[in-house]
Amino acid sequence: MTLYLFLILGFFAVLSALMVVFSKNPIHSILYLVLTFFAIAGEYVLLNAQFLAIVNIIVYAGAIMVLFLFVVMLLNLNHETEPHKSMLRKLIAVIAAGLLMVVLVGSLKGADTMAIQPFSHNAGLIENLGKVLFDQFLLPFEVSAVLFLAAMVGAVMLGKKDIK
Amino acid sequence: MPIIALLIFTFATALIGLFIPIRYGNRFAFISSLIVFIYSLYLFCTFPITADFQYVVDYSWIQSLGIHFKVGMDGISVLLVMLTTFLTPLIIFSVRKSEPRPRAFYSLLLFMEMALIGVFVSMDGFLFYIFWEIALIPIYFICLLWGGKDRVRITLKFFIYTLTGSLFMLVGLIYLYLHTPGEHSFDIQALYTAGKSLSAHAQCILFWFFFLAFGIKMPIFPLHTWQPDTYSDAPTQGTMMLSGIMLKMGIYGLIRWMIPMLPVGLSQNAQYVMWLSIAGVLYAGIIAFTRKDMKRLLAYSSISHVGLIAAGIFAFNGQGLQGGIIQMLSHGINVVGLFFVVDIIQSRTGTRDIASLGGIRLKAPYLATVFAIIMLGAVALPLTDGFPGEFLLISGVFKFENIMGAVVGLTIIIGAVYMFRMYQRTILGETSLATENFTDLTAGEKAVLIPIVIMVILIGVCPNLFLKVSEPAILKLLGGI
Amino acid sequence: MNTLIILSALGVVALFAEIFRFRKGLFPLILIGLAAAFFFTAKEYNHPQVFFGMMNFDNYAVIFSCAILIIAFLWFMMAKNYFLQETSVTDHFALILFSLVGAVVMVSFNNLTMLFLGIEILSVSVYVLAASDKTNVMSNESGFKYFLMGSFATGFLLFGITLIYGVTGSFDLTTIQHNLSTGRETYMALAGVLLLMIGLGFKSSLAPFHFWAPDVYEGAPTTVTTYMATVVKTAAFAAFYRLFSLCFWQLAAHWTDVLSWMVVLTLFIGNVSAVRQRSVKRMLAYSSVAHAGYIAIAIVAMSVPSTCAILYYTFTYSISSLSAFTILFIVSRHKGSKDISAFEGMSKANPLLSFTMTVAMLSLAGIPPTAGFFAKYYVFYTAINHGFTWLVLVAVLAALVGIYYYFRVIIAIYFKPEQQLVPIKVGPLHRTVLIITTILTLLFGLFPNLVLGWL
Amino acid sequence: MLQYAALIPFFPLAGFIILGLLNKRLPKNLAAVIACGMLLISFGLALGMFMNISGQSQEVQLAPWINVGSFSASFTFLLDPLSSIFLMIITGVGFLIHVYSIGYMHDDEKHNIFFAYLNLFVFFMLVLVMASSYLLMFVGWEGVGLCSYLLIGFWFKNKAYNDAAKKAFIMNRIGDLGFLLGIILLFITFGSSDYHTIFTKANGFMSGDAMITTITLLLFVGAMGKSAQIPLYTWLPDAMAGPTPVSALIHAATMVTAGIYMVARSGILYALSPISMYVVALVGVVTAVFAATIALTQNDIKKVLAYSTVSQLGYMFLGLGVGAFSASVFHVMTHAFFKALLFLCAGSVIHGLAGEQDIRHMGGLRKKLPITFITFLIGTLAIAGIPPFAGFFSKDEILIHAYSSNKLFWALGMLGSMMTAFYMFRLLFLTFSGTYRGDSHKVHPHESPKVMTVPLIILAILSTIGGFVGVPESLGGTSQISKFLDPVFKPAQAKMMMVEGSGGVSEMMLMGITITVVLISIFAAWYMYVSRKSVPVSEGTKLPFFTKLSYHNFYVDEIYSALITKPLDKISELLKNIIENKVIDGVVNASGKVTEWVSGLMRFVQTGNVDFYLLAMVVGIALIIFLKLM
Amino acid sequence: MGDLKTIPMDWYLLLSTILFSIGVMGVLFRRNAIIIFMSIELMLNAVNLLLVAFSAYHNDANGQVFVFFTMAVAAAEIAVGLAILVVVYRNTKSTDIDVLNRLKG
Repeated sequence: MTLYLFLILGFFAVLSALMVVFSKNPIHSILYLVLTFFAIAGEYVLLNAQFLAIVNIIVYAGAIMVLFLFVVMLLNLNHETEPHKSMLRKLIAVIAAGLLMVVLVGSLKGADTMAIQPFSHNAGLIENLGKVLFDQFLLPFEVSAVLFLAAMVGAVMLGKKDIK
Repeated sequence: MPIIALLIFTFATALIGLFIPIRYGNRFAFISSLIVFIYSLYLFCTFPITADFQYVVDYSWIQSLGIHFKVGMDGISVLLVMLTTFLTPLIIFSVRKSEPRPRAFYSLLLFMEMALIGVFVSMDGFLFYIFWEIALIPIYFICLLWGGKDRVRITLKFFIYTLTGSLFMLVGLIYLYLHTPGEHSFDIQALYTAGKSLSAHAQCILFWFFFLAFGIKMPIFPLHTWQPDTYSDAPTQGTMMLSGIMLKMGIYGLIRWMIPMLPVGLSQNAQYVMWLSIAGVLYAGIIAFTRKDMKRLLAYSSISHVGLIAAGIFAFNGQGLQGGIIQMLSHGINVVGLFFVVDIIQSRTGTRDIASLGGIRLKAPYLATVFAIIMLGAVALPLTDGFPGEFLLISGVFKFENIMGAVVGLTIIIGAVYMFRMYQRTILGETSLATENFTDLTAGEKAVLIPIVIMVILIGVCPNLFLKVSEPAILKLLGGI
Repeated sequence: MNTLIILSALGVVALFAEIFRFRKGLFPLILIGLAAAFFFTAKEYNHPQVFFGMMNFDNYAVIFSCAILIIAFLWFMMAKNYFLQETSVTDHFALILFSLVGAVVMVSFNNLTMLFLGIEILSVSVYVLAASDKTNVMSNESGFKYFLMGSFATGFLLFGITLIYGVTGSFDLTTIQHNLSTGRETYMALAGVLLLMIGLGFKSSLAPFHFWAPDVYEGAPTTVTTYMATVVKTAAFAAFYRLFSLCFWQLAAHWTDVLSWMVVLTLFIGNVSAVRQRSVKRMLAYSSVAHAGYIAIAIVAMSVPSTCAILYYTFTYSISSLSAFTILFIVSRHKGSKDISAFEGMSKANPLLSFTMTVAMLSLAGIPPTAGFFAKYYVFYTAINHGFTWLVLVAVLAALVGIYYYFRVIIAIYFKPEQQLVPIKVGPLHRTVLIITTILTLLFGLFPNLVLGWL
Repeated sequence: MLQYAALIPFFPLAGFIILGLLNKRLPKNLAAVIACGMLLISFGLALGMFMNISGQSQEVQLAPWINVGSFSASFTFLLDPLSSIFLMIITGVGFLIHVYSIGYMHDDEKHNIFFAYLNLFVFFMLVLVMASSYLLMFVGWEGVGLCSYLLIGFWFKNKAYNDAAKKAFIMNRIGDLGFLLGIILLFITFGSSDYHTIFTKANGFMSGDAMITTITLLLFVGAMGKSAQIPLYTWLPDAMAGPTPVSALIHAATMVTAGIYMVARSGILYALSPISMYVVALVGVVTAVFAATIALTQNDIKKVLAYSTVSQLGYMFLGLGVGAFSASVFHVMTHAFFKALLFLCAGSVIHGLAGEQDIRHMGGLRKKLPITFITFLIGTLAIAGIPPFAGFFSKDEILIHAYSSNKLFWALGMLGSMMTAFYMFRLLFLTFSGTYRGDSHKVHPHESPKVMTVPLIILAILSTIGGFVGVPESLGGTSQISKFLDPVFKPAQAKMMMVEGSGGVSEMMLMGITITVVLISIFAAWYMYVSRKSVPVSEGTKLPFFTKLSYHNFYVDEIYSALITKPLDKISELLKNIIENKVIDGVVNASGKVTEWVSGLMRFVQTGNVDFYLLAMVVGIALIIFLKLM
Repeated sequence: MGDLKTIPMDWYLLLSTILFSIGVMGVLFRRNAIIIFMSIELMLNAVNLLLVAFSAYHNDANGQVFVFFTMAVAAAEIAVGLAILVVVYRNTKSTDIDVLNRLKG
């Protein structure tokens, strides 16, 4: 049962990911990306990481995607302004990425024969995560504050118009 | 300690020279180099004639790597230090007053003297390499700042060329260092031990690494193509430094570092390198036949002479080595004299083109005489300084292999041909347009040339004065392998 | 830890300075703060401390932190004037200080999470800084390229971390090392290691992941380029080496050959490409790529001396680069051009600039008695010691090519007849920076123990 | 007494130093007096030594020179009969020529330098003959070469003279290389270059030893250069460019005989090598005949004498080659007398004719220059071998030895002496008999001053009576000279086991043949040039084939030039332009060019397009993982 | 495979590798910077998925915590990235990456 679920979600994820790449309209791409994120969130649930699944939807599908949409609107890119690459270069891109995939898959496949029991772990429960995050990972957590600060300052600095 | 004094004094004067008022620049540089000469003369006169290193000073420098600041002099070093300190004041004195940026020029010369002395006294491989490279910097700038028309290209070529060799030497040195027994060390003895313990194959490879460095510096055919260009484009003092002292670095390196470290490498490759050297003797000599530019001609003659020295040293017997050493001295002295004469001619006539000169003897008999004497030294006439060296070298090579000796002997004919040609076309004959108003030597010029002439004859008549100093060291070297 | 706190606090103070109109006093405050940070960091020398299992302030971390702080200190002195003309000085300073936090994290991490965060903090700040000359398209392009490729590379880095986690079940370096040594699932682990190598190779601009470097270096404001070539590079290599020496040395047999080929490629591309550059800045960018190749040799030949080699090389390289970039900055501002012709004939009117530039170039070219020589020497020594003589020979050839382009600058300075004898004005801060860097370059060249003695 | 003899060379050296340093500051007369005086003192000492030597040999060590391990050479002089004879010749004839030069060079502006050079030459020549080792001999050997160079090119404004000087030096150097290699081989074989050591050790070698043969042949190469033998003879005729006293002293009386001295000195070694002996004799006799044929047609008074010198030197080598060492030395002596005389007479003629040297523009000078004529006649008789003049005895002794050794050599020798008589009398007749053919308006022939004629007279006397010291036993003489030299040559002769002479009767017969042949030649010359008054045709007219060949020195100079000089210059240019510039430097420069070129290519790789960079990264990653993990 | 309740680790690996590669392809395929940024997000998400899978496999919360940080980083990066993009757009009026090729050679 869970296996089928995994497969269906995986199929959706891949399909919508492909659509992200192939859609001509950026808005469509964004929407497909949201779809992908949902599918991936589904996989998280499958792995008993409900909290992450929710966070994924909130952060990615919610915040980041809105940011994207916002920028697209801001820059008025909703029409098809993008001059497409020549077929050759697209072909090369596909081949290169395919090559990478084959190589990666090839190198990882058969690396081990482990299996996962979905829904059987409680590591992903919010309480566990909280413990780990604020105990072991307190320092990274705080350091990531610096990261956000830097990103914020940076974004603001770049975004604001210079008063000349 | 005396060595440290020499090094520090030259370095300090080089620094101070930068800030001396321009008017006193020349005097300051000359006097300080003269002091160095007198001091080293004192060292030379009191030098105990044994095979051991004297005045050894040993400071730990980079402990973690076993690198020491270790200097000392044996009979071979002291001669070359003497050569350096003898020639430097002359070279400094020969600088024309009209030279732009004189202070920097003098300082670079003094700095170079320091580096050269350093090369000749280093007893630590790393230190040797540092001095070896440091010596390159001042000469590079001398050529770049005061050189001729095409100096940019030529000096860069020169620099990269020589650095190619040195970097390979560096690799070789590190390799040897890593094979020193026990705690790794760059000490000369440790490197000797390390080198000798290597397999024949490794020795051969290292041999070529080192050969590249020393062969380029000297230069040995076919690694010489930087040299004629550089000699002819560098300012005369630079050329004097290069040919008079700097190329001795290469030969010294052979004797002090390469051969004792890699005896098997030498014995397996001596054939090839000697043939190369000999080829260079003939090749450069024959090319010198038809050179029109006096400096270029001398440059080729220098290659030819150095080829002979190299062949003698690779032959590795008493005659060859001793001949090499005495020839280093005499070649240094001759070539400095000759280049100075060319400089005088060029400064008077504005040309070095042999074809447009002539009849100088009519106007300047002193110059003609001095030139003749130095030239005779260069063509190894007996009782001049060239002869003992050349004779010993040829017999050293001959002893190694008859055919080689016979072929390399051709140098005495070839040398005479190009030298006499040049002399005849520039000094003898009728005056030309360029030499019509030629004036004879000034007092200053005489002051440079007369010591050289005296040395030409002194070495020719009493070579023993110098040979006996290096003899124990050479014997030790021969015995050590 | 103190270092991190001080640096973060300084960053925040810098932000507030904008609000409280405290700009004038900010600069000295930062210098004092950096000095304090240096002091507190140095105090931890020989007192290794582990924080939450996340950071390990061992001697390696302390010394690299100190090195980074020294370079940053000099960098601030160099960059002050540039930023004063911008409206957003405080933002810049804050970003730099935050990025320093990232750098310190990168040299002291004990957990892949920290490594990742450190890299990101540093990168994000530098992405912004590279693009910070907003009206300049070059700067935009530079920031954009850097960002795009950087985040792309981050993906691979993450993939690598994930695989390592998958194999070892931990992000902790000690555990990873322990679990890897039991030899489980080497295959996937190796893929992880390679991907990490690629990610870090990108940050330290090893070929074929170097493409961003020349463009970004050229486009970014000169001060930012300087920062990238010095602090960022040092931190990147420190992190690279720390990770690989602590975790992956058992697998060395599997990845050294890949890395060594990357080194060869880097040396080749970096040096050869630099030959034809007219712009000194771009030339220095390529040279920076080339130097990454030399430094990486020490990682290939991973052994005890490698640590010293990397420390010495990155540190002295940073100092020399700082000197070179400062002069470039001064000259290009005066002449309005970064082209090599801007340097022509400046020797007579500007002895200080000429001399310091010469020393910097000699050092970058690796000529004794400058520090650059000993750096190369030490790297070569490390490599030969470890049996990588062939790699050294390649490096030697590359170094020869290097001479060619470094000397072009020297030649330009000394050779060409003076077009204009107007001396270029050098501010006191710049003067101080130049004198300090030059003295350090010579001093470390002659007495490498001053740096090496600490490790 | 003998100790003082070691000082002999130093007087001329002192003279050189004084004259050289003071040069123009010295009045001409004083300079001349110093120069001659120094030589006179030397001559006095040499004479004293000659008187006291009586067969001893003694070494005087002065100073060490080069010491390298077992190898050592020192400044040591050897005093023995052989060197004493040479000392006598050098200082004696040298002194006369110095005196003569006072007159000859009187008006030259470089008068003082000339004497300085002459003194220096004498010094080196003395070192050469007094050396006790081959290496020291080499010092003198090269030294005289240098002086010869300086003096041939004395009038350095003239390019041709300079060329001649350079040619002389370089040709000598070719020989010197052989000599030098010989010395090195001696060192390697005997561990020393001292005569004493070598000759003692040589006793242990078998006759025909290959090493000895090599050594002797190499030494002989040196001798060929210095003594102008085929094929290294062409410098000597050109050397006549120098002032005539120089030609007399260096290129006739002393320096050119150094080769003979050296071979004679090495007698023992040569004795051990029959092949070398044969080569020496063969080269000698071929040169003697060949040079004589050239001399037949020359028109320059000094050129004739020069070729004659080459020819006479050939005789000396013939003598050496057939083992007649003392005869050769004897001939050296007599030759020094009469050839110096002839040259000085020629100088006197040239002086009298204000520089004219072409015999086609002379004639009838007998009246104008009586002393010169008479002394020249004596010299001619001496060289032609008319008894009782000096040349007769020495040359005959050589021919007799040649006869007993190889009949062909003797026959060639006869041919040579026939030609000698012819060309010498041709010269004599064309110069002194008949009528003056020059431009009598411009030139007024006159006899030379006393200072020049007195040496002529003294030399004429010596040429007349000089032969009597070696009158062979077959003519009732005592052959004093060979007795005097016996201590030196005995060991060598013992090695050779030569047949001593070929019996008195036969000797008389050979002498008879010689004299007859010579007289016929003289008659032929008289017939052609006095009776028929034929004069050599002027330049440009067509000459018979052989005459032409002979006149142009068989085109040897041209052949050398075409075969050696010009190709070498071509090779030089070729090496420089092709090998040096294109190949060796080409490779070096190409490495730079290729780097730049590749650098240019690399710029295209850095396209500036992010997607290309990303693609490269992806491909790189894929490649790395593929290579490592698949 | 047998048990429907267990999912082989390989499948997760495969899925995330495919997603990752699609992200890579997107980066290479498109010229619009925004789409490229999105593709990069896709890559990060693929990695996150794998992390979670490994976390589940190891039954270890660390992996999931790491995902937090990845998300944080992604957010920060994208914020900065879009800011840069806006700046670029202001100057070039385009989001086409091929327009940005002034720096080259």
